[in-house]
Amino acid sequence: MKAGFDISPELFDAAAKEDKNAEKIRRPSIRYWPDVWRRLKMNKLAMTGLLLICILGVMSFVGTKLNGFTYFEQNYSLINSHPDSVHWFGTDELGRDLFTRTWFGVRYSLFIGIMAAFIDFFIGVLYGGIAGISGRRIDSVMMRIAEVIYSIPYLLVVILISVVFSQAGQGSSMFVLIFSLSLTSWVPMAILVRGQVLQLKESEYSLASESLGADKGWILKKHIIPNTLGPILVNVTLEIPRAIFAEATLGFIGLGLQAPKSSLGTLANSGLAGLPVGNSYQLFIPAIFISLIMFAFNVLGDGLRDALDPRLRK
Amino acid sequence: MKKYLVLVLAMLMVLSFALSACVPKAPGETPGEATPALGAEPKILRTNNAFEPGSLDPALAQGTHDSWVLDHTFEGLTKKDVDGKIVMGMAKEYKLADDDVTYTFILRDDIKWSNGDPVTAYDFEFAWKRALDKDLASDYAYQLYYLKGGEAYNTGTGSVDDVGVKAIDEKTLEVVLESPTAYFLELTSFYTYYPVNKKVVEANPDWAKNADTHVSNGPFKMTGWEHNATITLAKNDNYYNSSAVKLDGIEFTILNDENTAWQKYLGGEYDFLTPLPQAVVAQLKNEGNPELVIGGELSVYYYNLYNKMEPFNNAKIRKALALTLDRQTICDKIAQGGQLPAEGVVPFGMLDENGKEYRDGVGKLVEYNVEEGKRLFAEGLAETGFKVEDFSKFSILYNTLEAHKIIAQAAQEMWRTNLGIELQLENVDFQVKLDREKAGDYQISRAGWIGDYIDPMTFIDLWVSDGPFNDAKFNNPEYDRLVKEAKATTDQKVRMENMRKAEKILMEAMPVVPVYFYTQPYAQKPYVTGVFKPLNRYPYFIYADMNK
Amino acid sequence: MMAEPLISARNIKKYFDVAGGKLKAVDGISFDIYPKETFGLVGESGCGKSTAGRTIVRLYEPTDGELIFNGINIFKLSRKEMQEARRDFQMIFQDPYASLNPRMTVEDIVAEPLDIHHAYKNKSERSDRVIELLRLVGLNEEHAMRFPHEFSGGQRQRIGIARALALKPKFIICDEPISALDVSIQAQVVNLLKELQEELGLTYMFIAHDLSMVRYISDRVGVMYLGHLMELAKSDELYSNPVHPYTRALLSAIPIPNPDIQRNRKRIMLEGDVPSPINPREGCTFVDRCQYAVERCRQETPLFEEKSAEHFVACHIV
Amino acid sequence: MKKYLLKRVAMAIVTIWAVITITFILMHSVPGDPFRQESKMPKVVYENLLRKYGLDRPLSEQYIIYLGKIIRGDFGDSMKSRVETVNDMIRRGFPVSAFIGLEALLIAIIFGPALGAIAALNQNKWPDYISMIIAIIGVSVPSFIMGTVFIQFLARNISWLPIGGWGSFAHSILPSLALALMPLAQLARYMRSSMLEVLGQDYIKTAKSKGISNATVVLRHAVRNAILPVVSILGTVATNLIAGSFVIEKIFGIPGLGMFFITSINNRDYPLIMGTTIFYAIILVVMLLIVDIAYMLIDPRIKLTKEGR
Amino acid sequence: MENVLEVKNLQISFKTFFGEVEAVRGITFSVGKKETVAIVGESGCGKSVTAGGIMQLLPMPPAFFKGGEILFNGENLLEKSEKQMQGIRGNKISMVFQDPMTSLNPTMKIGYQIVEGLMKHNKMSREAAIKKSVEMLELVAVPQPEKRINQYPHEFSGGMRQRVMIALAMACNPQLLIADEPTTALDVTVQAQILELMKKLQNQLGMSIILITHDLGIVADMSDRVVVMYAGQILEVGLTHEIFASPKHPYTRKLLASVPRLDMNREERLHSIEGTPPDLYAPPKGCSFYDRCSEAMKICKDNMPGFDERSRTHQSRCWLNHPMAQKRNSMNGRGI
Repeated sequence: MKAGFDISPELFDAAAKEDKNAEKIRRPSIRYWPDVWRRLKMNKLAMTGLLLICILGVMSFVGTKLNGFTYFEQNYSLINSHPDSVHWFGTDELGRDLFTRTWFGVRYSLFIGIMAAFIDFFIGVLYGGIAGISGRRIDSVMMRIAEVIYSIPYLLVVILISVVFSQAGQGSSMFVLIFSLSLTSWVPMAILVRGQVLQLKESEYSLASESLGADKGWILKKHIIPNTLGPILVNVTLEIPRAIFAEATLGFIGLGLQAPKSSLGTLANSGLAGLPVGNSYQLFIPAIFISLIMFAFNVLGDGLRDALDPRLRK
Repeated sequence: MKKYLVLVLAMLMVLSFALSACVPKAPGETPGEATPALGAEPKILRTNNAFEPGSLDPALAQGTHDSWVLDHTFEGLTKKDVDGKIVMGMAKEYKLADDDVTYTFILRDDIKWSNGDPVTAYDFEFAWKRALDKDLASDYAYQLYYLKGGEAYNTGTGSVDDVGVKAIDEKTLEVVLESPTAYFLELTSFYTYYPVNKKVVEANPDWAKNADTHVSNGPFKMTGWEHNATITLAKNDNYYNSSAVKLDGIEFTILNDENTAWQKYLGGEYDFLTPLPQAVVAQLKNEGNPELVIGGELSVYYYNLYNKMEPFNNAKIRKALALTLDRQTICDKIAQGGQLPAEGVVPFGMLDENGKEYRDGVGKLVEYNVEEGKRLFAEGLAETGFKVEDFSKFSILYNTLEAHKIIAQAAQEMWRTNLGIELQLENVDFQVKLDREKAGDYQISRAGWIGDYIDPMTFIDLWVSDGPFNDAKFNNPEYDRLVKEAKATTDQKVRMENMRKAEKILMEAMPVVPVYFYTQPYAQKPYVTGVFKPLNRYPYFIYADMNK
Repeated sequence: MMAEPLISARNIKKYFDVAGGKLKAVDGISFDIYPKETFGLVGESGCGKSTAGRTIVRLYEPTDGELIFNGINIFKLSRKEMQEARRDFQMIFQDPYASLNPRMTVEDIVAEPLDIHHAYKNKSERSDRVIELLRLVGLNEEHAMRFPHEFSGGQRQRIGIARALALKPKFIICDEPISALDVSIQAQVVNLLKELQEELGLTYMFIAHDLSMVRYISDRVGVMYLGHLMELAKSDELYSNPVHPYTRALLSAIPIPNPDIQRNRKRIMLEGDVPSPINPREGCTFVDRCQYAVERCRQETPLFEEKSAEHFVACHIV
Repeated sequence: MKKYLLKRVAMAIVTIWAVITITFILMHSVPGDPFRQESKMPKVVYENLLRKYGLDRPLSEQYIIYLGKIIRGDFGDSMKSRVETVNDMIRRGFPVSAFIGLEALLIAIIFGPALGAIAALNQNKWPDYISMIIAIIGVSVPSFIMGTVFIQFLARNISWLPIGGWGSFAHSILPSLALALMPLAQLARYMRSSMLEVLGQDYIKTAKSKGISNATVVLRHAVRNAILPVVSILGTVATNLIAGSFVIEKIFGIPGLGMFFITSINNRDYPLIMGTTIFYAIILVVMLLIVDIAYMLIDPRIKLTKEGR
Repeated sequence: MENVLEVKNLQISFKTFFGEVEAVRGITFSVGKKETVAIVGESGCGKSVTAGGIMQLLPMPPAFFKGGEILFNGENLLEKSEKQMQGIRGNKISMVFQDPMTSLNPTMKIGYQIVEGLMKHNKMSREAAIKKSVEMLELVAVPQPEKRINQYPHEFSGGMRQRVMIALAMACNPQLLIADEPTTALDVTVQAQILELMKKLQNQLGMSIILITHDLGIVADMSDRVVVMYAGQILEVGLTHEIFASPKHPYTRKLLASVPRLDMNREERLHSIEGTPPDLYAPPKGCSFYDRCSEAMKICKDNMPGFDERSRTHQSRCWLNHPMAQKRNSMNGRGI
């Protein structure tokens, strides 16, 4: 046996026990959420989305004050004027500043989207959680009900509800909009949560906890909920653009937010009138913003999903 | 596995081809293109009727989308000429007895149904009585309430035999009215008064549902009806005056998106188009584009104020609102459809006893005067004890439509800048708005009125204290008296004078805030000629021509 | 071993409702476990051994039978009482990857039983206890704040053991605790379990499919096949003198890590696979794979009887 | 299989009944009725109309009468059209909607998974990026904007593409394209992740170890398995198509069911609202049923004797 | 003996976020004709990566070959194009995977999965290939093969699936079969059946086998020679009886000692190996077994031992082989 160096006999003394460290973990310790964040950061598209959401969010408050106009002041001598240095996005058919109105639109659309997603989250988690943790019979009844609700074409419900509520003097108010948008859309969330709960309920760590004497509440709190958060988060992120889209569609068919407030959908709807006479900016500016928001949330949601995907984790 | 996939795909393909084979036939392919070999190209006027007609049976027709087709396929006892004047149609002459309520119409000799049957007085009698039958439940049966016993029959309290219409013989029709009606001749040109072919209708109650069973007596006959897609009319050779009809046919598509329709007009798929998108009207008007025609319309756009509640029970407040609304700007800058600022509640286009414009005889009863408005408003506030801030709990109610929304926003903003009040906006569904107006559950609401017949009375009698559409709840005994008097006579001088007085009283109290008078702008290609627009009707193509 | 049994299982059954009918995962098994002994339960996958383990700790509600622990029928306890009783009953799971909540630190995992039973007075007592437990299984403080995924399989299994020990239980069910581990690690865990048993006076039920390991660790061994116990005897007795044809086949199938012995052994080859436990027929469940099967085996289910001293067998032909 | 199917069909019927009831209640709690108009219609005429359509009866009676009709497959008379019954309208409108819908679905089914598969096979290379950009645009740009853009820029500049309306195959191209984009994108994204998952499976390694070419591995082994979960979301995709069709039909002026629905709501045409809603619900339920059955047929692992999923 | 396969100084690494993971760190071994070579080691030691490397089925990236060569019949597989490799895979070298439940395409009939390779490599017609696959299924003792080829994998039990996998691998009569833990997922009774089958087939068809396993019992049963891998390296190579009778490396010795034998006294303690294998993202500089080795010396920590080449068949990589170590150990009264 050769050795490419001078070997001193002492080297063949038994190694000291302290010198060995078989139990040492060499890799740095990484907590779950920081790890998700790290993976998310590597996803350029998702980060673009996140950045975009931040910018849009901030601008929806700052942007409305930037060029000194209000969303309601009308200037009849400057009707339908194209974007210029005063009105950066031009004006609408009442001579109102579209830059300001667009940012208000972004604000309301974001608000509606986030609120609707939040309600979906709330109802979905509650309903799905109860169904999942309850016995088979309750679960199956609850799921059948959810299925029925989901079988009603959702746009139909939204339209019907907004009409029903218009009697109460609530026509197209923010509340009705959000309410009708969440009326059926919580179902997928509930199904997701239920599935997760059922699966996690049978997971070995939940069983382990049960075998330690834990009750259902404990298992739910300590094991099931923390481990369901990931998929729920993804779902919420993807629910926001869905709600914004739905609101925009409603606005587009004339069931949007109460004037003179405007969401991006109602802006686009109004902008439609400008299309045949060359004021296409009135449609395309809100359209671009709708698309941007949808884009941002979608890529963020996708990115989150990838970041949370256990298959991609190592 | 592969088999299944292939199967599924194949099924989809087959289905799609099967479907593509049975795509409802193309309205886009004009008949002109379809039959090019016949030497001279047939003159087919292509236009758009925004909604599918609810019925093409004159008794059951409801709105403009029904009547536009009916006006071309049917003709009443009288009809309108190019100037909008009433001339004889199916009747060649009439006599009014001294009692002012008995008319005797003599029909023309050369009139035939499109299936060749002669048009008889019996057809008229049958048609009118049928429309009054309560089991038919015609929406417009009340148009025949002018006939003696008409209302009683329709409500089920009277007999059909007591209805004041009777065919004396094939060519003689005797009509007895409930009371003297100055504009009755005008009414007989209305579609509820159109005749139907008794034989055909009795044989087949569903006769009006399809083109092949549809029988009419007008200048055109229906040759095709693809539901929700197209209605095609062809020249009716049995029409007595068919030589004056130059078009070979009319094709109505049914497409309710204004913008898309306009694109199709631009793309040459239509020869004529109405209504036009608002912005388009403005643009064409600014360009001075000769394709744009602004037709007259018998209609007023106004805001109801709920007179029964504070502070709208105060005339000064109401007047202040009316005075501070800049109608000129709304018409020129915002509505932009060629509308005219309202000068009262009766629109332009109707003639008074002297054959002059009625409107000119009354004058401009409502103006834009911010100073005066502010003054009145301050006084009104003082009288009612209301504060400016209190107005922010009131809202302007309008039915969901882009055009109403814009105007409402403008009104809101004008009142805000001129009076400092912050009104809310509230849009609801049309049906809901009507319900709430009836229930008095509103403060300010958008409303509009289209005249049923060409006489100022159709507007004036809206605000009699027990009027069914007096949603403002205006109540003025003097006004009621003037209207009642005017309605009881055929003496034009008395009638007109009373109506002028009434309108002045109305505009002094200002229970409603008139905004503008509608017009009906339309676009026609340069080669289209001879289209004319009666005041309360869609444009007529009866004498139109196309010279491409 | 004439001591009173710590555990007496009598005719335990656990059926599941499945689409095709009843899945009789455990179909009436009875055995005793004496204090401080290790009772091994072996069988191939799907034989019901894990279900038996989980039914015993009532993670699955039993279909039938009784389980006497310290004179109490565990199966009759209410939910609340059961939660208390679980202090004495612990379980170590097969898959050290799945049985540790990935979102919890090792400290929280090990302290979970303490948290549930409020078994400490203050924070420092809690962390002292955790460190003590970690040391017990050969880990140390520095591991406490880490997350399960950072550990190797053997380390995770030791965390699982530390958790099971937290409440100082009397009885631990080890549900295939080593089958997911590498050979070198298996020995680690097995040695640890043995040491802890001696030190803490624990009683084990050791479920495994690895016969050589079961023999090594267990005092007595039961062999399960398709929901039934086939043979039960002292470990050495069972391995030196297997009676049931299935046990014999099972033993002969184990490859022995010695080429000289392995290549010269005469082996009993079983035909086919374990049949489905859904709606099993009457008769011996092993009959289709048994080379000694006679007509009687198809007709009636053999009784589980003590054929010789402390040697129970369920077979007609012995 | 029979038992399972029966159970599913029973469930579907219950669902549809629930939809009928919910819609009925919703509908009749909406203020306003179909005959109130801004015209001088006297009370008498109004009452004549109510009587004709049975609206003068108590609500519970109307409900029972309606249910009875539905069982006989009769959706009743439209209150607005004296020309066609609701059945007629659905019979006429549905093929149009279905045509557009199927064409869109076909476009989405053909191109969506293909795009997703291409992306997955070239993970993190340019075809992946391009496919995913298309997919992201698809989910980001609402169909109503797409439709408007199509009319504005494609139809006006391409002479053989009609601008709107209905009639020939050419009329259906733009609307179905606008409608297809969203589901196409959904399918593409779904297919991509499904494909990536499948490509990591053991049997793909097995297939490769047989030495067959990459193309064969992808087409015969990967795509087949990857498409299965994609099939399972077709129901949802179809639902989105239905929702999308409302807007698209409005923009393009297509006389489909979606347009009926919107006009019927505005007109308070109860029978038509109920009819279209129920019909949509039936389609939806049937679609989900078909997708389920198709899934079971395609996936040999799922036996119909077993309760699915 | 002529070698079918010679692996020389093969190095395979993976790129990960944490850095390069050196999964295989320079291994050299050969497989002779009709020989069965067992590669033994714990999970993560690089044995499966080696197999994947030979087949060139590793996902690249993140995997990449850092060096070495794989000579199959004298030709370096690392220089072959993908097309050429496709001609070799399934034809000359076949592979059986660990988990028969996931290794067969669930949506494809068994028959087709076998036929596929035959049609490609032997240019067989479909009919002929089907006939051949029925024969293959008969050979691996799948009952009713004519019926079974039209079934899907889920209709087979685990053992039957592994038989199908073997039939599939053997279809083109390969020279080398790589069996990657072929019985790990199976029950002992079924495992015995499969091992018997493999032996039988080897006798009949005469292919070489690389058997990857962690079960020393299987090694003892099946192999002619044994390669012991640890942390991406080979620690010991030898004929099977040499390895079992006189293991030279402490790791091999410990490994053997940690397995309970049926003839073992229950009171006897198992020899466990403390700790866990090193993380290959930062492999130790010296002997990779150092941390867990009870006989470790100071030199082991930072210095990589070389192979002791005193025996042609039996070699190990350990400082204990160094004459100086032996001298010192005997001085200190420690025997080996």
